[in-house]
Amino acid sequence: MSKRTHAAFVSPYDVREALERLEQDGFSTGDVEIRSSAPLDHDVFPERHAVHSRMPWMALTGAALGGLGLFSLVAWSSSVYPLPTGGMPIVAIPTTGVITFEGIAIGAILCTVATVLYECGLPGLWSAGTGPLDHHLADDHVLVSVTCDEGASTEWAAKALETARE
Amino acid sequence: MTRWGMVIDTDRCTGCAACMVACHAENNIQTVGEVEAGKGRAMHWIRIERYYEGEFPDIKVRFQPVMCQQCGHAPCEPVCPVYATYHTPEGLNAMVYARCIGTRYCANNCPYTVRFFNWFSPDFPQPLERQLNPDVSVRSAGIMEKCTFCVQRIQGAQDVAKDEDREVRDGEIRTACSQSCPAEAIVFGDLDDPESRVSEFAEQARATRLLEELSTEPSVIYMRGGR
Amino acid sequence: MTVSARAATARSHEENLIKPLTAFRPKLFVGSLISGGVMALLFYSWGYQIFNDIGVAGINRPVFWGFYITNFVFWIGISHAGTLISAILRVTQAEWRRPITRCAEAITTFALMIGGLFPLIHLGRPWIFWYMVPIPTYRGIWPNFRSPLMWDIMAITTYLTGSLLYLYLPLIPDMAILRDRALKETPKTLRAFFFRIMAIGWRGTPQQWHSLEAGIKAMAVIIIPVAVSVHTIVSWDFAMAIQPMWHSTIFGPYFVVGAIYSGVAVLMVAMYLLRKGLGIGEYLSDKVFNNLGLLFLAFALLWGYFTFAEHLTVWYGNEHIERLVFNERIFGKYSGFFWTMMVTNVLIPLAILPFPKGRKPLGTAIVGLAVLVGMWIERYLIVVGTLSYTRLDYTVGTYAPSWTEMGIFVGSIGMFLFLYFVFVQTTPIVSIWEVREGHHLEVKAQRQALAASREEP
Amino acid sequence: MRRRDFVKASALTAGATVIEGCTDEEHFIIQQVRQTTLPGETVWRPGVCRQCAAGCGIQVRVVDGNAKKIEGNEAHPVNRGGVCALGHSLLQELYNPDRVLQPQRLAGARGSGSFEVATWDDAMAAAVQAVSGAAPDRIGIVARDGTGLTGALWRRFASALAAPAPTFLEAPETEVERLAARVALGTDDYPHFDIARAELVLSIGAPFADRWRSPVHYIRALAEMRRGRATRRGRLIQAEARMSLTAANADVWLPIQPGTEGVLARALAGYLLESGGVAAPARQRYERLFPSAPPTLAEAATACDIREDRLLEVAEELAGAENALVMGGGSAAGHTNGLFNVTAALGLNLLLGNLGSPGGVFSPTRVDLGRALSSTGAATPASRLAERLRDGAVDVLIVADADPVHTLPGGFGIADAIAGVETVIVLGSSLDDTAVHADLLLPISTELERFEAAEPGTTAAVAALGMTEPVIEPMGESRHPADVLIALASGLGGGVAGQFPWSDFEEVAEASIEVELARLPGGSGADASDFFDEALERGGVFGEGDPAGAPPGPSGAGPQPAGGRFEGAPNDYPFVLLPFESVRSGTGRAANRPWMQELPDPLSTVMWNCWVEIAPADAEELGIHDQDLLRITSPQGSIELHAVVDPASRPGVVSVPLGHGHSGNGRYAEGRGANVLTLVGSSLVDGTSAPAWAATRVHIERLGEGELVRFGRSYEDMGHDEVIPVGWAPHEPLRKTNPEKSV
Repeated sequence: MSKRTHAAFVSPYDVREALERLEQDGFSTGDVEIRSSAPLDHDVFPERHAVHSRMPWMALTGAALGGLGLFSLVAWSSSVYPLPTGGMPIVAIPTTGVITFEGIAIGAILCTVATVLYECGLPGLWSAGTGPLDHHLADDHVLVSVTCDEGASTEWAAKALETARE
Repeated sequence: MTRWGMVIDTDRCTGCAACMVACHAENNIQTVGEVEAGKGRAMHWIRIERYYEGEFPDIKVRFQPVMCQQCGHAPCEPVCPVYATYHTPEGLNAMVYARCIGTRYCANNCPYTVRFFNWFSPDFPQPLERQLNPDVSVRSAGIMEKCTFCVQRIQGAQDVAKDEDREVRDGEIRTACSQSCPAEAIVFGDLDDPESRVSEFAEQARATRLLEELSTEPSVIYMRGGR
Repeated sequence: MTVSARAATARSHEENLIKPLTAFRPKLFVGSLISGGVMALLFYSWGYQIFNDIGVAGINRPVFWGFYITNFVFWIGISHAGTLISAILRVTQAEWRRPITRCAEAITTFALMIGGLFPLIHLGRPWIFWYMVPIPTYRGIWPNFRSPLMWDIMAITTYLTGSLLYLYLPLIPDMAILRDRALKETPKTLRAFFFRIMAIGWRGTPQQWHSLEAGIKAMAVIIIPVAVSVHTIVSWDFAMAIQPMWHSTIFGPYFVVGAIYSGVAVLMVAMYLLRKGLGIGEYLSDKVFNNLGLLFLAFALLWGYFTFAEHLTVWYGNEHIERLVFNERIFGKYSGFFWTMMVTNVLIPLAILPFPKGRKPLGTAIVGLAVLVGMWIERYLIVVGTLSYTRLDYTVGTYAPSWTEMGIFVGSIGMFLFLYFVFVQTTPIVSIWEVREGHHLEVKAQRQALAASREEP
Repeated sequence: MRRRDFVKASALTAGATVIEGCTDEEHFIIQQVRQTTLPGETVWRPGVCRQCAAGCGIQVRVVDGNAKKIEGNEAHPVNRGGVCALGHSLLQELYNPDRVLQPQRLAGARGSGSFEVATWDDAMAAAVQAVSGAAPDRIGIVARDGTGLTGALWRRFASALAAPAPTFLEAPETEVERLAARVALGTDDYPHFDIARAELVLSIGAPFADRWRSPVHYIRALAEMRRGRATRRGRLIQAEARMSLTAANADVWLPIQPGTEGVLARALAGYLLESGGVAAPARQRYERLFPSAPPTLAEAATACDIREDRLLEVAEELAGAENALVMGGGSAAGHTNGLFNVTAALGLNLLLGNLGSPGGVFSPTRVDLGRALSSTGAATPASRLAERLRDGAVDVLIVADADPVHTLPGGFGIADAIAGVETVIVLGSSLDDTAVHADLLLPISTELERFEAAEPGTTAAVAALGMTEPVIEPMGESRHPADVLIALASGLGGGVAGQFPWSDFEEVAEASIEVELARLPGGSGADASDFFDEALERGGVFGEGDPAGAPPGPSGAGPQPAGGRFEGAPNDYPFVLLPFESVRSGTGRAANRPWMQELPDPLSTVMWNCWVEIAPADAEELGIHDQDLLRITSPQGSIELHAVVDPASRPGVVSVPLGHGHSGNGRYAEGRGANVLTLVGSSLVDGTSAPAWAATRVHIERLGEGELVRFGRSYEDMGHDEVIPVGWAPHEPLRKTNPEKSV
């Protein structure tokens, strides 16, 4: 059974102080969750809070898959029921090219979105909106919640956040 | 290999329009009535184009029957998204009514303007429908149609030939227009058969084709007039 | 001005923004009712056409395409307003984009929905439109991918999917904001539920922000070529046909430019109305109008150039049938349309946009309207003007739209307005978080400046 | 069962059918149509087309007892496998939705067009009563044409009744052309012109590629003349005021002043005589025909309003040609001086010395099967009948398969006069302009549903007699007009019935053939009944080989040279009116057939309507634009029509197609356009009893804008770029650029 302590900050710079104090008090980044209603400038945080994304690579993969998929669909479907028109080849590369391009695009788009959702752990419909201070998010505050062990250093955490608050 | 073709001698054609009615009778083409015809929706798979040349009194009139040219490289074919029109091995520019969804793109892309669209379903008041040709389907609204070189006659003749275990003879197949033409200005046959009448005509100096510059490779050959 | 004070004003602005979503706005309600009624006209007319056959439209032989295709191109063109513009601005990281991206992207999505409707409306047998969809069926026959119409389907599907997602991704955090508010103020309401669903559990952790922004960037990069391809392909519907003044290599870029041109036009009008109607002038500031006005001007010039190039080549080439269409367009039957178009698309913009005074909301909105009219005429000229004349001079065509076609056209406008009204009442028309981000960046800049000045002595 | 057996069988029932009524009707008919087909199987049955006087031989495709398609009978010397537009549309007369299929008795006022259905018995009884009740000399009979058996039967009927001879509604110019041929060439009918083998054909007024006389026959001949021989291409010169379809196909067109055709012909004769290429006997024959000195080309040029050099060219070509021939007729025969015009035209052949030589003129080959039935070739001219009607000298009028109200000039006043007739009995298949005035309307079958034995109205190279059994079962209760006549006669009883011993028309035909067997091609020494059956298999009896028999030459002096007179003073009525037969409307018979209504006229491309062709110059002067609504007024009356500005129209001449403006006649025909004949007066061609239908002047005023349904471009549309189709000028389009439209 663990407890959570929440604090809402107006300015990201106060958040930074708080985080530093928490660190000094030996809280690991895993115990601390930062939430904001607008992207925070990353130099606000110490190194260990830095994040990363696989985005461009996923997009490229999607593009490759989509393009290949549509090309093979066109090539296959025209040859299983070959009907000559206007003296063109059954699988006409120029026309197939157009379709393939759209395949690349749609592949990339879908894969990008999928990646975003995956990396953000969305959709998580019922996990959200539980914190008592959530509405502060709407007011452009930054929320910091700390998870700490049974009984133990709650007040430490609280103090750390308090001190940062002034 | 056969490649069906047609020769039209513009010097024989007098513009009597018998072919137009023959075509209506053979192919169950609907008549649309005055109002629709006024909107430019009259259907004549074959038409007699009339051109004036010069000024009175030295004015000359030219007649030119025009139907689907059954192009070798038909512009109408590739633009159809559903293969409703495509090229048969015998060189016909086939129109598959059942597939047509009515985008009308083919008609737009036909430089000869020989494609006709069923804007409404046809009406054959009793007992006119007793005349309808059982070998040809009646087209409903939303379907594109055009000259088929009387494909039902071609197939009929081929069946007969098959039963008698022989090739189709030259001149055995006659399209409705060519059969009724009083002037015998229209000849139908196999352009790939060097012996056929159409091939003979095609080699003459008078032979020419419509809008050759578009390189649509029409299968209809016109014999230039001498007037 | 202190940080907190600035924050306070920002809050109050945001309140304006959120009001239409929380409070009942009679104006908007009536607006949606009326536009909804007009939209009904579209579906009535379409139904009428389906039951009485395509012949109730005015199209004929040889003018096989008319109003429907004109409107198709027109709406697809408009759809190039948002996504493309916002994408370009995002990629170039233009700061002033923040307030306009969303209302622009909304235009794209709705225009695209409507535009995509018209090819179906124009079919002779719409009930079997699925013959064009590449799915395995009992028919065993697949669509003909050589046909530009198939390219259309592919491109429009891609673009619509892309635009929808591209509109939604940046919407998630805002929905989260609204959710958090709603859960405090009015929990257990439909609105709260709606926001909750729309926010799909967004928390706003740094990781989420990072992925989201990366995703938006990637989408922006992908969507630009897609948008270009869409209108290029629409132009190819014409350019692939060997018809006079269609069969032109310039058509791709020409149409893309025209599309963006008409897109910006709609954006201008829409922004003007939003600013007036919602009183959010602090977001859609004169600066924004001014910048967009410059973009608008650029496209006016581009379009004029393309139009000239197109017609010059035709006139110079002097090929018989092309000249026939050309003459009819410029001196003959269609000259009225043509010259109106030149006035609305070149004269009026060049008379207003070059001057800073002209690039105020009203001025740009007026130009926007004019250009809309002009661009519609352009498409009409291209479709009908060409089809009226045939290579074998014997056949000649005329075209007059029927009431069905008129009804469907008007109805489509109603549909667009309706969708937009609904959108304004369900989502913040300006992206809240992006604006906030903007503020943060400003604050940061200030602090750095401050720090620098401290070190001075 | 074989034909012969059932003729006996039907002989028993046939009389009964009339007297006892329709009980045996189906039985009777089923026996007439031979049962051959499997379901869905196609059978080709020979037939005869009676849509016009030409009488082409046809083959009819029958599937499941329905006629599907008409093709030409290649064995028939007239059309050799060709069919014209009108012939094809016969199917839509057969299956016309507005066709009358039961006997109708008038219910309500005369001309109100309201009828009630009657049984054949009652109808025939009424007819018999009416005819027997009337004084013989107060009976009028109108039938379609005098040639062939049916005509002969009507003659026989009239003489048996001691009534005035029947009136036959043949094309008005036919009589003039017949007389002219008699005078100029000594033939008893219009001769056979061997166009196919000629090298130059000069046609003075004869529109032989239009609907004139025997269109299919002549079109085929024209094509053969042009391209039938490897050696050289024949040429056609057309001298005619209107750009007819024939003129449109001519190598040279002389748009001469209407009414001056004779002058042209005489002047050409003068040139030939002077050129010295004419043999003495030919010269003598010609001078017997025309003793007076011919006019010079210069005089002709002024009279005809043609440049003299063009006349000279024609004259030289005529003199130089290997074997040339000259035809005359059509509008040339429609003027008051028509007889002179055509005689002068045909006379030229004497100087060309082509009588009986290949590519020349041959005497007609007429079988005249009906001569045994009625010795007298007597007939009452339409003009005379009109007089009698106007004088109220007719109590009972019998109209068989004809529409006098529509097809006779308005000047004859039939429409009004017919109201004064006590009883009008119409044998017809539609409620046409005459039938609406009927007291009794008896439905008759089309040529596809009845036994036919028809001679071509214009003789081909060899003798021909088209014969056919019913191709399909008659629709409804329609009957063979001749059968109705026979029934009527036997109903009258007494001497009349005695004159008509046959049960039905087939028997008449068989009997006549047995009589004339020896004179029929391949008939001599043949067994009559086998001959009969074979003929039916073949679709008739046809002669073979090349034409033979030279016309004897002029019997005496021809008519005095005269100019054409026109009704109406030139000041009040500035335009000469030329009615003509368009391939799409003919004389109005096809008006209720959608195929024909939607068929564009080859020249004006008009569909579904009537029009007036006017020269651009005249149109400009009157401020008329294409499609405008005009009122055309003649001394006789006035009609309203839409303008077709026609670049090929001769200024001062306007042309209007015949066959429009039906008061009734069905859904497709009703109220379309106007009947041009209402403008034509009562004047006759001098020396004949034929109406001068091309001798009217009209006045034109513009009523306002209008709309005309066209398939192709109008002349005014062609303002900018006119391209001569590739078929004619491969890559060199002819440009008609008008300045303000070029950049």
